[in-house]
Amino acid sequence: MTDAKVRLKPDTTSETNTASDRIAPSDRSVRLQPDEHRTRLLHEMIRIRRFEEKCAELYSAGKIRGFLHLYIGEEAVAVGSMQALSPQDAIVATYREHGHALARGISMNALMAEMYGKHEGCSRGRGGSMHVFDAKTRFYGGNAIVGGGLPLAVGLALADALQHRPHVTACYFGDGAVAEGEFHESLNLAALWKLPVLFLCENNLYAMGTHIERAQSQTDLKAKAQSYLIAAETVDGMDVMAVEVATRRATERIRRGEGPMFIEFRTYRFRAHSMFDAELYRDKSEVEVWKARDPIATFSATLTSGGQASDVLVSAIEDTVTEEVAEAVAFAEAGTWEPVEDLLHDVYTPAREAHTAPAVEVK
Amino acid sequence: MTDAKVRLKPDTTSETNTASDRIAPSDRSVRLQPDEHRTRLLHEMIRIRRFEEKCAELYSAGKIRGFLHLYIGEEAVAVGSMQALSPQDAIVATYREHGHALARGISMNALMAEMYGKHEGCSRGRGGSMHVFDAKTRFYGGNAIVGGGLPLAVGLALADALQHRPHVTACYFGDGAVAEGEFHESLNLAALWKLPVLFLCENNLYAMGTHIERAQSQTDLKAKAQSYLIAAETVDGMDVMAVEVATRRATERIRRGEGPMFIEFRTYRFRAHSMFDAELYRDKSEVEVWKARDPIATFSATLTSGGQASDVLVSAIEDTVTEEVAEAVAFAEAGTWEPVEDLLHDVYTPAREAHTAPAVEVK
Amino acid sequence: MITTTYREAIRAAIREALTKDARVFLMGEDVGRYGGAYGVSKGLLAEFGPDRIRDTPLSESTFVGAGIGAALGGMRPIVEVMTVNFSLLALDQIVNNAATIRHMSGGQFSIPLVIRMATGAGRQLAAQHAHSLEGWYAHVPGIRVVAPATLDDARGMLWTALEDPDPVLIFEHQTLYNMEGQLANNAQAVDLDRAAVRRPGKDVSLITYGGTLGKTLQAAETLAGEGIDAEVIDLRTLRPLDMPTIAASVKKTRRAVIVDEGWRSGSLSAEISARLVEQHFYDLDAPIARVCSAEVPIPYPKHLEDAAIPQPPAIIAAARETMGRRG
Amino acid sequence: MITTTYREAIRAAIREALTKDARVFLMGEDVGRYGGAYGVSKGLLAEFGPDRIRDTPLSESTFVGAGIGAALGGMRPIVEVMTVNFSLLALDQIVNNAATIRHMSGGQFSIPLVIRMATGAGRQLAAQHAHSLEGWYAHVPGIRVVAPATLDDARGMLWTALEDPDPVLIFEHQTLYNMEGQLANNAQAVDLDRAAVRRPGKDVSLITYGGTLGKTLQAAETLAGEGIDAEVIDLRTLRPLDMPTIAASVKKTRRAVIVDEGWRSGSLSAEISARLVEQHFYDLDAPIARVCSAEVPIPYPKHLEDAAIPQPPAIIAAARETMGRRG
Ligand SMILES: Cc1ncc(C[n+]2csc(CCOP(=O)(O)OP(=O)(O)O)c2C)c(N)n1
Ligand SMILES: Cc1ncc(C[n+]2csc(CCOP(=O)(O)OP(=O)(O)O)c2C)c(N)n1
Ligand SMILES: [Mg+2]
Ligand SMILES: [Mg+2]
Repeated sequence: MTDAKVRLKPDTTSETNTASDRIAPSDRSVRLQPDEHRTRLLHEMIRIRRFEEKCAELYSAGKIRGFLHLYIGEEAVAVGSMQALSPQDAIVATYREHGHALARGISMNALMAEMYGKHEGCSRGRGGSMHVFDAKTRFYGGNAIVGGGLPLAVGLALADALQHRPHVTACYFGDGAVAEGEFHESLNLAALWKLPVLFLCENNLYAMGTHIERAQSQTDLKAKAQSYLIAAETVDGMDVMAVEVATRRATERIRRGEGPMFIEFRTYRFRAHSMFDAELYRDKSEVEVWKARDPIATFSATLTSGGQASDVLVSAIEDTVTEEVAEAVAFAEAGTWEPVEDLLHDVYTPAREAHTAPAVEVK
Repeated sequence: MTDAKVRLKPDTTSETNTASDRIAPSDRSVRLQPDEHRTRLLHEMIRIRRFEEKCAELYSAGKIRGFLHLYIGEEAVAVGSMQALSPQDAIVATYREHGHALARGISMNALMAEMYGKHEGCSRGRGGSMHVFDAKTRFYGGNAIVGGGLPLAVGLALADALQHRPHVTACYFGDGAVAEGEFHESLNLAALWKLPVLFLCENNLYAMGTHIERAQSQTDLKAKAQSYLIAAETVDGMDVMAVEVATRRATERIRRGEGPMFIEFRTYRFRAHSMFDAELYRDKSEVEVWKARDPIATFSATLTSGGQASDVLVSAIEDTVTEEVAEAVAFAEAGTWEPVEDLLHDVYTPAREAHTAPAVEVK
Repeated sequence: MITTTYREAIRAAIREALTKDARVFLMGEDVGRYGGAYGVSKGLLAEFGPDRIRDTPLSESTFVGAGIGAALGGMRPIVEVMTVNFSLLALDQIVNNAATIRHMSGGQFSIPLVIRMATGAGRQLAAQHAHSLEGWYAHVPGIRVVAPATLDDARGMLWTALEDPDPVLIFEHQTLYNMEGQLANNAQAVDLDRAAVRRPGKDVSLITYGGTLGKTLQAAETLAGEGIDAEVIDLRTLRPLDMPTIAASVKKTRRAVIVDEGWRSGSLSAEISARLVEQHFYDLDAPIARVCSAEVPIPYPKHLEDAAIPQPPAIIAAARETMGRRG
Repeated sequence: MITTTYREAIRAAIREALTKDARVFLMGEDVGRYGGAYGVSKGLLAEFGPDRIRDTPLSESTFVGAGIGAALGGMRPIVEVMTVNFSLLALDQIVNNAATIRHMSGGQFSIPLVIRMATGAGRQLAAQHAHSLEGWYAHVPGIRVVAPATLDDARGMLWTALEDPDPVLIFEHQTLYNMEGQLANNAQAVDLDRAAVRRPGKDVSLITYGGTLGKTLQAAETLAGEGIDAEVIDLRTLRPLDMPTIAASVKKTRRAVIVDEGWRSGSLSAEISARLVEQHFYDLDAPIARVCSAEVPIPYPKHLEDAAIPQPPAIIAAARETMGRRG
């Protein structure tokens, strides 16, 4: 990577994920320009981190409202796993989806405008932080109902399967969602019908203030997936390369037609659940222990100490990102409010498909 | 058993289940008057069988209406398992609950009157076949929503636990219910809170017309329970003694405070799912194979060949049951229709508890 | 013309849709091997195979949600939920996803999903199988709700629903499946937008839909014998309501009785009444009357079930009272 | 008198109930360590311990169903569902079990269960967190539905609800938790049966509840400045509706505006309108008006959210129109 100003986003136009700036899908290790790839991973994580730090600021300033759930600390999961997905794959995420949106290639401008509720936002401002959608990148939300995305993912995969498309649907959800009935129903259905769903559980140990020990009788979540005969793995979610490698292995397996797969990423959120959370339920010391494993700091240290990146490069990335975030804020600020007269837009689809009356005999 | 006319029902008044006509709970094998106990099991199964055969007839005659789900073929499960439950234990069943109701000690008269919808029925006629309730025996339904009883069972067990009562809540449900989200949520909660719930899965291989192979990715249902760290066992549901022994073991374990337990009974329904079912989904031959394992015929044969019962005794039981069923029909026929003016009864409870206005300071 | 049943008419509509559009598939509990809880899909598995006639496990929330996902992914799913009672398990998916995704995504995604379910009482199925909750669904923006009450609508609404880019819920009253009648050989898709005048009349408008249309027509005949000429409106579409057709009738008759099998309080009948008062207060010569279900979970015994739901005598009495006549 | 908030008033009510009755416990997501999504139960875990302040896993259907079971087993559970939106996941338990078991059992079992949930818009939480579905619940026989709109009711309704042998749903509007005001030191349990006249007036009845009471009172003040003396009724109980209080007001004013944050079609406002027409048609001098939410999932941006839900100007305009005046 020579020009840190190049924005490294997933290629959303290429047919497969073998574009030169990505790892060949058949290779578990980094083959093509490994340094560049690793630097890209770092860059992507930093983009998310700085974007969200800005969002927290903007929230305090009253520019962003509603609920805001930061992903800070968990960036390696979205960034690493997205590397293994092709542009044709489908994504289903949660209300904590800024990282996924950015890593998937939704522009920071459109995302920031959405945070503001501006018409230029990726969901035209209607959704806000919890409801990021993007048709171009097959990003099907953003879902503020815990567990609510899992059935959608099963259905998206079913649609791909029925249409003989070799795509994977990646479904992100938290450890909290595992307790919901829809988790059970969705894993069973995906396994029963051998659908190409990749279940990606972001186990950050807490559902709001509830530690997994107080929510699950069995805290080894992969054991749950296995009870549906779904292949499952637990991966260090603070290690972006480990995340990428595991996800790549999983998508390959799924593309071979071996049915769904489940990965539990062990991760941690450094910030409060949302901006309203006083964090009464955990010790600061616990947070500090995890912060020592900050996916950005550790990966950056690995790269610099291993010589794959220099401090200069890292600070160039930071500069690029600072600029990108500033641009996104400017874009959002300059954005427009949808006219109130349009309030009833987008409840129904304006035009129905051409209606061709059938003339088939009743048997 | 010398007088076949003695109705052998669970003793609903004794404090524990050590009444002389029951097996001591601490004993896995039959100790007290084993022949009498075994004959009682046979008697109970025959009562259920003949009661339901009569119901089928009455359905055709238009005396019983709505949905009617027969338990024929599965009698060993209800009869065997009920032996291990004390009168203070709670029962939650499904719409296929005539067997459980009779084995639990709800009088055949009251049950038959309920089938008719007569005011003398155990649910005063309001519920019908699918909604058998009985406060005296802690029989909490009868639930026509598949899976709908599981959360209730968890709550009943919670109430017992909070009140330091040593009771077990026995929750019966089918293999089909295992696919519902509530199964997952309820097993998790019971396990997490170590509640005294005995999950009794009646795996008769079908949910309506859907074979378990087409409903579950993992058809070994005990593996599912184990994924919540719930102790689980699979038992031959066509063998009444095996059912009793396993259930007794489970209730003892639960009473020791070791949390919930799960038993899968492998059984089969000989009849259609309901009276509307054309049974397009299974071969007659499959049914015949299972009929060869008829729990009544096989147990009766064991008893007679083993000398614990004679053909004379068996036919005495049949006579008693014939009489009991006839009496129940007569009782139901003689029953009354609740006046139409009472239509709105039992929607709300007439009197509220005495209202004592509190005078506590707001802090 | 052919003689057929409501059940067969729906089956013919499903078969036609499967034949005409490769994106269409049917999914639900026991729609395949069993042939459908109400026998609607009997034979379709053999004809179309298990990819297109999909038996699901008992998991309403997920197979309805999967229908939403499949619609997002380019398919045209028909999801059958056995009865509206069980659909409560899937309500989160219907209300929080199907009805909102178009909006939350700023119009990027539509959900061309059809959900069919049985509704209503009349078969002594008691309090967990007999309710009429279609009025609830009609409260929710983002979905369309229809109720075929005739063979033509049973035959014709499905295709139009499948052409709709947004979720359409079709409510089939349990007691109608065996209804027999005549249908044109070339019966076609029908609109989903308009209420229908099933019996013209000039004295009072009887407004109903679904399972109570037959009873209302029966009541109208009796009323005719008494010199009261009732107009019977079949709503057909519960959301959106076709107010112009309803209003035209009421402007003519100046009297309205709404017949609705939902529990009276908060039923769809209330909405119709409220709208008529808002928009046509000065056209009304008498209070609007409603004949609805009693406020009780449906009881099992026939005499109590009958008493709990709308019946012709109550409709007749309400119409008479609206005309200023006492029974 | 003390100065307190709606949130604290509810907390005080819960604390009192836990203190007075050993059978009472609180259960729900994050009611313990977190202190409640809206901070209502902060401190209670430390005070009462984990047996009585029970954090549940995310599994709405089961912990609500477990509340029903625990009530059957002799306890007096208070179940908190974070918001009405999530309660859709538990709707089967509420409608098919809580509301029907008494009936299906022929009166053998009652379910003395209290379910509390937050409802309503106003905090820019968008389409999956901002709906007002209490009107839906008010449709269901077998349950009682109440909505505290004042500190007194926040403080006093819970105990009365716990004394009720049947399930009571308490809806707390999201925007009220921070509402500050005065409460008597010895604030007591209050009835759950009667609507309250919050502002007497003679020209028009403004009928509302919950989160829109404040806006309606505001509108009434503005109207007073224009010489329109509005009476403001706070329903308090949504099921059963206290028709005598409503009717007495409307008989006096002969005009009614109903303000309801539910989506207009099929909202509770429709039921009130329909009943007034059925019973008081000849007492009305003008069409009944309704001010409700627009038929759109609640959008995120403030200006659109504001436009989607009832606001004082719309209430004022409706009242004026009812009085025959144009704005
Ligand atoms: C069905 C439902 N119940 C409750 C909530 C409130 N809620 C929002 S996020 C959350 C915690 C979810 O935890 P987890 O799945 O672990 O995801 P995380 O927030 O940790 O990423 C809760 C309880 C909700 N949005 N939806
Ligand atoms: C939630 C729900 N979905 C569907 C039904 C319709 N239904 C009634 S029984 C049944 C099959 C249940 O099978 P299983 O749990 O195995 O019990 P079995 O009938 O075999 O005893 C179905 C699908 C229902 N009653 N409730
Ligand atoms: Mg989490
Ligand atoms: Mg079964």
